[in-house]
Amino acid sequence: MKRATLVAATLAMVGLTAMAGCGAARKSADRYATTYFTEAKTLNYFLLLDSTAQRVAANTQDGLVENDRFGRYVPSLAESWTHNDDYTVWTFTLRQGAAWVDSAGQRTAWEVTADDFVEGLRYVADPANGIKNVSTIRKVIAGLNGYYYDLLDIDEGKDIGMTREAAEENFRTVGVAAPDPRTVVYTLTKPTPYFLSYLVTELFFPLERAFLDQVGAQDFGTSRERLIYSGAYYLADWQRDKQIVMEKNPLYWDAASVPVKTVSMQKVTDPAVSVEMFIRGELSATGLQADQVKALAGTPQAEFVYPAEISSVTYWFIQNFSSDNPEFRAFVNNPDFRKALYYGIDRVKLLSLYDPYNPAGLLRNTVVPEETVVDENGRDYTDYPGLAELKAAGDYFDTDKARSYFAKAVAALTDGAGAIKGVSPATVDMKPVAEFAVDGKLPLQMLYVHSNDANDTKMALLLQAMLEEVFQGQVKLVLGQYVDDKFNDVVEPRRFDLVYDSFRFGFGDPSAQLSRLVTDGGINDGRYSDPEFDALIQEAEGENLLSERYALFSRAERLFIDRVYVIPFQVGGGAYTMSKAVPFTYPRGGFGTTRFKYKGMIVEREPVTKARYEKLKAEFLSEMESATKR
Amino acid sequence: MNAEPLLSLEGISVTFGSGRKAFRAVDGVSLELMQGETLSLVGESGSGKTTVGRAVMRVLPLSAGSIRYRGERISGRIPAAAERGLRQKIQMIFQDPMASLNERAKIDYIVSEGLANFRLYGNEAERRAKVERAMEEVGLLPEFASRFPHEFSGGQRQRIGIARALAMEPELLIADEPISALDVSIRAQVINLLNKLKKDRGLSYLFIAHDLSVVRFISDRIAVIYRGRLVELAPAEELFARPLHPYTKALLSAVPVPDPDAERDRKIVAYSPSMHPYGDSHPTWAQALPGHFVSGTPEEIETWLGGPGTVPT
Amino acid sequence: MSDRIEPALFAPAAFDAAAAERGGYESYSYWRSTFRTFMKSRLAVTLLLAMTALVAFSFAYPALSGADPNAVALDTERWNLRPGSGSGPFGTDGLGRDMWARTWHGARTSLLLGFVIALFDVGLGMIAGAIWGYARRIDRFMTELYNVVTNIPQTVVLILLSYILRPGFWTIVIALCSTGWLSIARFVRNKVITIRDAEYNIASRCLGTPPGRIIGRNVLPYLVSVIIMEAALTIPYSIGAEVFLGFIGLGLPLDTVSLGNLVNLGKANFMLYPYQLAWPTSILAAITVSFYIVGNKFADASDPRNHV
Amino acid sequence: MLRYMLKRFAQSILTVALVVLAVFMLLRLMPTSGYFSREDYVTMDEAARTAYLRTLGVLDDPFTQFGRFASALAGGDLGRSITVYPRTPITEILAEKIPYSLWFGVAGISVSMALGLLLGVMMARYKDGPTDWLGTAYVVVVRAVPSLIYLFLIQTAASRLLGLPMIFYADDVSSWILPAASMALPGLAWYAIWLRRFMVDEENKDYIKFAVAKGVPRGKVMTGHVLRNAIVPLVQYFPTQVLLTITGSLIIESIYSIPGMGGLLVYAIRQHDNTLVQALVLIYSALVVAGVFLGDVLMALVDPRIKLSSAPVEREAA
Repeated sequence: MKRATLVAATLAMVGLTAMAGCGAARKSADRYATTYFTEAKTLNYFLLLDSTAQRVAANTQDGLVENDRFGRYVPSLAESWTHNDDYTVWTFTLRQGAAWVDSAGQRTAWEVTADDFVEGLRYVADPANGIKNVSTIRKVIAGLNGYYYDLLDIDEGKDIGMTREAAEENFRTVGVAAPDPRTVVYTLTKPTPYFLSYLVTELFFPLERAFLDQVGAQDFGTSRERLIYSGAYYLADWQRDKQIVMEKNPLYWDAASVPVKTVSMQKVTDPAVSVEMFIRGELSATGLQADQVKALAGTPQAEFVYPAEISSVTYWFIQNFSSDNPEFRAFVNNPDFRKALYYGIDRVKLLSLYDPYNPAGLLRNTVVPEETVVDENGRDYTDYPGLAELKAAGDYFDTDKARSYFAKAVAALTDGAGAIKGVSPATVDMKPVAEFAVDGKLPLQMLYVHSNDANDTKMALLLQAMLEEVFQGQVKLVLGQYVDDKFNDVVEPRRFDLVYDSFRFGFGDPSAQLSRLVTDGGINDGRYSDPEFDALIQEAEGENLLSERYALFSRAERLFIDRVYVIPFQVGGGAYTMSKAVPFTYPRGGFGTTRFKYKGMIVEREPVTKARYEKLKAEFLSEMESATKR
Repeated sequence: MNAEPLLSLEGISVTFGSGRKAFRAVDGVSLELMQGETLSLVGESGSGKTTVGRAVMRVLPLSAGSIRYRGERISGRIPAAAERGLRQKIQMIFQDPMASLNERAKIDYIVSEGLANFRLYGNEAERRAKVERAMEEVGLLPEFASRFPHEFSGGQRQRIGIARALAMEPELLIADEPISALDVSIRAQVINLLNKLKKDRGLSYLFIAHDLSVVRFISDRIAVIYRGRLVELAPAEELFARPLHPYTKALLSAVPVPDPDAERDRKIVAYSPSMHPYGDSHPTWAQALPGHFVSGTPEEIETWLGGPGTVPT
Repeated sequence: MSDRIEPALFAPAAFDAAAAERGGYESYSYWRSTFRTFMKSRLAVTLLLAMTALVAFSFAYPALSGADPNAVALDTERWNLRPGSGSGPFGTDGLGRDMWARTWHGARTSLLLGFVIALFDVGLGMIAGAIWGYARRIDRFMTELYNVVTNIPQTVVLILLSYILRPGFWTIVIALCSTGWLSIARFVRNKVITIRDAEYNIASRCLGTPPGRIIGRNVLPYLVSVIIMEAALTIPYSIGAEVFLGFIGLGLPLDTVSLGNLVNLGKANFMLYPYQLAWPTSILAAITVSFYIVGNKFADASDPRNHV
Repeated sequence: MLRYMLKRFAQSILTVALVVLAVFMLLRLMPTSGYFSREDYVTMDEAARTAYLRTLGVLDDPFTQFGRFASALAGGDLGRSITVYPRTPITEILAEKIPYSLWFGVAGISVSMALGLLLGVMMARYKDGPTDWLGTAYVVVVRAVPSLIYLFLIQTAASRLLGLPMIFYADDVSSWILPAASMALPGLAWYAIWLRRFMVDEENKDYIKFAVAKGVPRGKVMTGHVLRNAIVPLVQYFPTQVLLTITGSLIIESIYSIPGMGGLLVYAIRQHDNTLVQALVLIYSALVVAGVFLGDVLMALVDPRIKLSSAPVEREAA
C-alpha cells in the first residue's frame, strides 16, 4: 500500500515536471488548462446564469453567426444571410451537414437544420421554461411578446379564451420560420440594423427537438449526457465543483480552425491558488489581481504579466434623486453639486486598488463602451463628436473645479450659516442598510452603499476619505453595507444616496444601455427625469441609418453625462493575466457568448512575455484597422 | 398506652410514577410514636422505610392516609405557619454523611441553615452561639465552623449532620440509617450520642434501619416493614424474644450472635411471600399479644402463637 | 547503635481527644484554595498574566491612543508598507491603514464579541438549565427543543440569521447564542438533576430552606467551575466562529475592525504581505490559547478535590 | 426491547420532522429578490420575474410547498435543485458529491484515531515529559486557534515545502495527502487528549495499581486494561462521526477544491435553493439521530453494564 502510494506520487511528480518542463520554445500545445471560480449551474444553454456556463456553451454550441478575432460577425452555422431594406426581415442559409454530436464526440441521429432554430426560439419563448434573458428579445421578434404574455396569463390562471395548446399553436405567428431545412427567416417588430448582434447570444442557439423530447424538458442539460453538441468542442467531463473538460469535436464543420484539442478547467476558490498553479506549470493561463502582480515583481514570472482584456461592462455611480435623506435630496437635485461630485471623485485613486500600475487604463468616461458599436463606415460610436472629447478627457479629476461647483451649490442651497434650506433635522431610515440622523446643516451627510466584498469595502473607505478631503470636511460619507448577493434589496427600495453599479451590454446598439436610462427606464435607479434626454433618445431610436442613429444617440449621451445623471467610472474585466495562449488568436466581441470561444486559439509551451504581447498587440491593431475599414 | 401519641401515621401510602408504571412504595402503614419514645422501623433496602421517613418530613407527598403530629394533620396542604413550626419540631438525620452535607458550604452555614431560614436568632452573636452549642453538643470543636465538609471524617460529618438537626431544637428526630454508612468503630460513638441526646433533651426518635442488631439497644419499640407494608410491631425485647411473623424471624436469623458456639449453629431462615396461604383472604393488622402487632390472617396468627403446625425456630 | 534503652523514650503520650479531632487542617477558604491551586501552575499563571495584559491593552489602547483603525491613506505610496519603515510597528495594509491600530481595535471587537456571547450563553444557559433541571414538567418540552435545535446544522442557523438580519455585531451574537445557550443549559440540567436529588438538598428542604436559596447555595456553587470554564472557552469559540463567518462572507461588516475580518483580509494577501496575516493571527492565537488554557486550568483549580 | 426501538424510532421521526419544518419556515423569511442577479433583475419586468419565480415553485403558499416536499419525500424523491444546479435531481448531486466527503472523512477519522490514540498513549505513558508537553501544546493549538488559519497555512506552506499539489486531483494520489491530513488534525487532538485524560485517571485506580503490583508488565496493563476500557466510551460517538463525514468539511474542501458536500449547504442557502437546503437538513438531522441511536446500541453491545432502556444513554461531551 505504502509503496504503491509512493510510486504513484513519484509518477505524478514526474508527470507534472514534464508538463511544466522546458520544451522547445514556441512549440504549440494541444491542451489548454485553466481555472474557474463559480460552477456552471446547468448545461442547459438557454438558462445561462454564470460565466462558467457561458464559456462552456460558447465552445460547445454554435449559433448562426459568430465573432471573429476582430469582433466582426462571420458565418458560423449559417453560411450566408440577407436582410430586406428596412432591416425587418432577415434570411439565413444554413451550412450543409453540420452534425449534433453526443458527450462521447460521436455522431448522433440528428443534423442541425432550420427547424432547430425555430425550436430554440420556441423553447426560449415559453415562460414555463423560465428563461430569464428572454426579456432582451421579446420586443424584437415579431409576435413574440404577445405569444409570451398569452402563455403567461394562462399559466397564471387568467382566462384569455384559449387553452394552452391553442396558444402554443400561435407560435406560427411569431417571427421565426423554417421554409426549408436550410433556411431560417426572422421577422422583426421594427427596423433593426444591429440584429446580428443578438444572434451571438444563447437565445438564438439551435435546439434539437427530438433530443429534447427524448431526455425530457426537466432533465435537459442537467448532465453532459443529457445534452448534444454543435460547437467546436463536446463536453467530455463535468464533475460539479471540480472540473470541466472539453474535447475537440471531430465532426465540427470548421475543425481545421481549432488547434487546441483539449480544454481543461479546474475549479478553485482562491485566486491566489490559480496563480500558484500557473507558476508550478499546472495551468496554461491565469488572471492576476493587482496585489498578485506586485508579488511577482522580481521573480522570473514578472516578464509574463500583461494586461488582461477589458470588457464591455460599464461601472458607474448612481445618485438617488428621490432619497429619503433630505440633505442629500436637496443637494443632488442641484446640477452644480452633481458636477462637484463628477470632478471630486478621484477615480484613478479608487482604481489603484485594482491596478496599481496603470489605474487610468481602467477608466471609462462614457456609458456605452468603446470598441463595441461600430457604424457602417467602421467608425466607433464613442468616436462621435461629443463623446470623443469625453473619452479624450481621461482622468478629469479636479479638486479646484469640484470645490468651486460645490461652493456654488452651497451658496444656492444653504442660508450662508451652513443650514440647508428647507431641511430640518431628521432620522434617515434606510434599514436594514443604514439608519442615521441628519441635522439639516453642513456638512452634508450622504449614504454610500457597498457590498461586503473586500475590495468594495476598501473602495468605500477610500471614497469616504477622498470626499472628506476634496470638500474640506463639508461632505461626510455614511457607509452602508449589504451582503454581496442582496443588491436588489438595496437598489429596488432605493436605500442609498450614492452607489456604484454595472451593466452588461446586451446587444450591438447604444439603445442597449441608453434606452434603459430614460425617465422610468429599466436601469434608471436614481429616478431622475429629463424630458430633453428622453426626447433625444426617442428620436435616435427612430433612425435606421447607423451613422445618423449614432450621431443622435451620442448627442443624447453627452447631454446625459454633462448633467451628471450617472458618473461613468470603470470598465469591466481588466487587471492582468499570464498565459501560454497567444493573444489575439481567438474571438473577441462586446456581448453575447461567442467571445468566450477558444476556437482559433493557439497555445504555446511557454508563457507569452509582456514584450511579445506588446508587439502582438501593435500588429493586431493595425490588422484590425484594415480589416474593419471597408 | 393512654398518652396522646406524638406522631401518628394513619394508613399512609406513597406512590411513585403514575399510570401503568405506578409503584406503591409504602402501602397503608399505620403506627404511633409516643413522646420520648424511640421507635425503630426496620426493613431491607427497598422496603419503603426511608420513604416513610421522607413522607413524614413532607419531602414526598402521600397518595393515601394522613399523618398527625400532636393530633394536628401535617400531611397534604397545611397552612404555611404550621409548616414552619413543623420544620423546627421534626428534623432528620441522613444515612450518608458524605452525600448529605453540601460540599461547597462551610460547616457554619450548614449548621445554621435552618436557623437562618426561620430567623431563630436575634443577632449574629446569638446565631454563632447557637451553632457553637450545637457543635459542642455533638463533640465537635467550634473552630471547625469555618471548614468545609470534605475536611472531616465520616463520623465527624455525621455529627455535623446531627448538630444541624439539633440546632433547630427539635422534638422529634427522624434518623434515617444514621450509622449504616459508618465504620463499625464509629457507630457506637454516634449511637451513644443519640442516646445521650434523648436523655438530655427528651427527644423522640423515629429510627430507620435495615439491621435488627443495631436497633435492639436503642429502641423502645420496633416495627418491621416488608415491601411497603408493616408486618410486625412490638416492644424491642418482646420482638427479639418472640418474633411472630416469618419475615421477622428471617431477619432475626440473619443477626450474628456474639457467642461462637451459638453463631456456629445459627441457621439462616429464608422468607418468601409464598409461604403465606393467602388466596382470596388478605392479612389483617392485628394485636396478637398485648402491644405486639402482626400482619396475618387469624389462622396464621394462631399458628405463629404456638397453635397447631408451629414452624420450629 | 546502643544497647541501652532509654526508658524516657517510651513515656506514654498524652491523648487529647480535642486535638485528635482538630486534625491537620488550617482554616480553609474555597476561593483562596482555588486561587492557590491555580497559582501552582506556572504556565497558567503566565498565561493569565498574558491574557490580562492582552485584554487590558486591547481595551486601553483604542480608548487612549485615539488612533483610527480605518484611517486610510490617500497617498498610495503609504499602502502595503512593511513593518518599520515609518509605518508603525505592524506596517500598513492595502489602504495604508495602520496594522498596529487595526490589530488592537480588532482584538477589542473580537473580545467584546466573545464576552457578550459568553455572557448570554452562560447566563441564559445557567438560568434555563437550572429551571429545566428543577421543573420536571418542562423537561419533555425542553428535551425535544434541544433535540430539534441541536439537529439543525449550526451553519444553517448562522447563515439564515445573518441573512435575515443584517450582518453585524448583534446578528453574530444572536446567531451564536441561539444555539449556544441550549447546550450549556443541557449540561447544567444534567448536573442539576444529579444535584437535585442529592441528600444534602433533601436535608435543606427538611430544614425549610426556600427553593431560591437552595439553587443559590446548593446548586450554583457546584456549577462555578462549569460556568468559568464555559465562559472562558466561549471566547476562543466565538472568535473562531467569527473567522468562519467571515470566510463564507457573512461575518462582521468589513469596515468593522475585528480579528476575524483582519484574518480573512490578510489571508487574501498572504503570499505577498505575510505580515498582514501574521500580526492579527498571532494576537488572535495568543488570546484564544490563553483563554483556553486558563479556562481549563481554572476549572481544574475550582474543583475542591484538587485542593489538597 | 423491540417496543423500545419502535418508540425511539417514532421519536426520531418526530424530531427530524420538526427540524425540517423549522428550517422550512425559516427559509420562507428570505426575500424572493434573492433569486435574481442584479443583471437579471433589471432586465426582467415584473411579469417576467413572477413567471420565473413560478417556474421555481416558490410562489405557492408555504403549506403547499411543504406538502409537495413531503409527498415527494414519501415517494423516495428529494426533488430537484432550483437554483444551485437548476432542475438537477438532488439525489444525482448527492451521488456525485457524497463519495468525496465520505472518503476524505473516513480517511481523516482513521488517521486521527490511529495517530490520536497512539499520541494519547504516549502522552499518558510519559506524563509530564516532553512528549506530553508537545502533545498538549498541539492539542491546545488545534482546539483554540480557528481552524481556517492553520488549515490555510498548511496548504500554502506544506504544499511548497513538500512539493505537494495545492489542490486535489482525483487521479493524483499525492494531492490527497494534504487534505486528508488536514481532515485528521482536529480529530487527532480530540482522541489524544481524551485518551490521555482517561488513562491518567484510570492509572490511579486500584485495580490498575493492583495489577502493576502483582507484576503484570506496565505495557500489558496499558493495552489490556486501560486502553480497552478507554475505547468503550469512544464507541458511542463513533457512528455519529462516521455518518456525519458525508456532510464534508467546508473549509478543507473549499481550499483544496474537493467537490464534496462541504460548501453545498452554505451555497444552497445563499442561493436560496430551498429544496436543496431542505433535503440536506433532512439528511443531516436524520444522520445525527441515527448516529446517536447506533452509538447507544454499540455501547450496549460493548459495555455489559449498559442496557438499552427507555432512557437514552446520557452523554457528556468529553
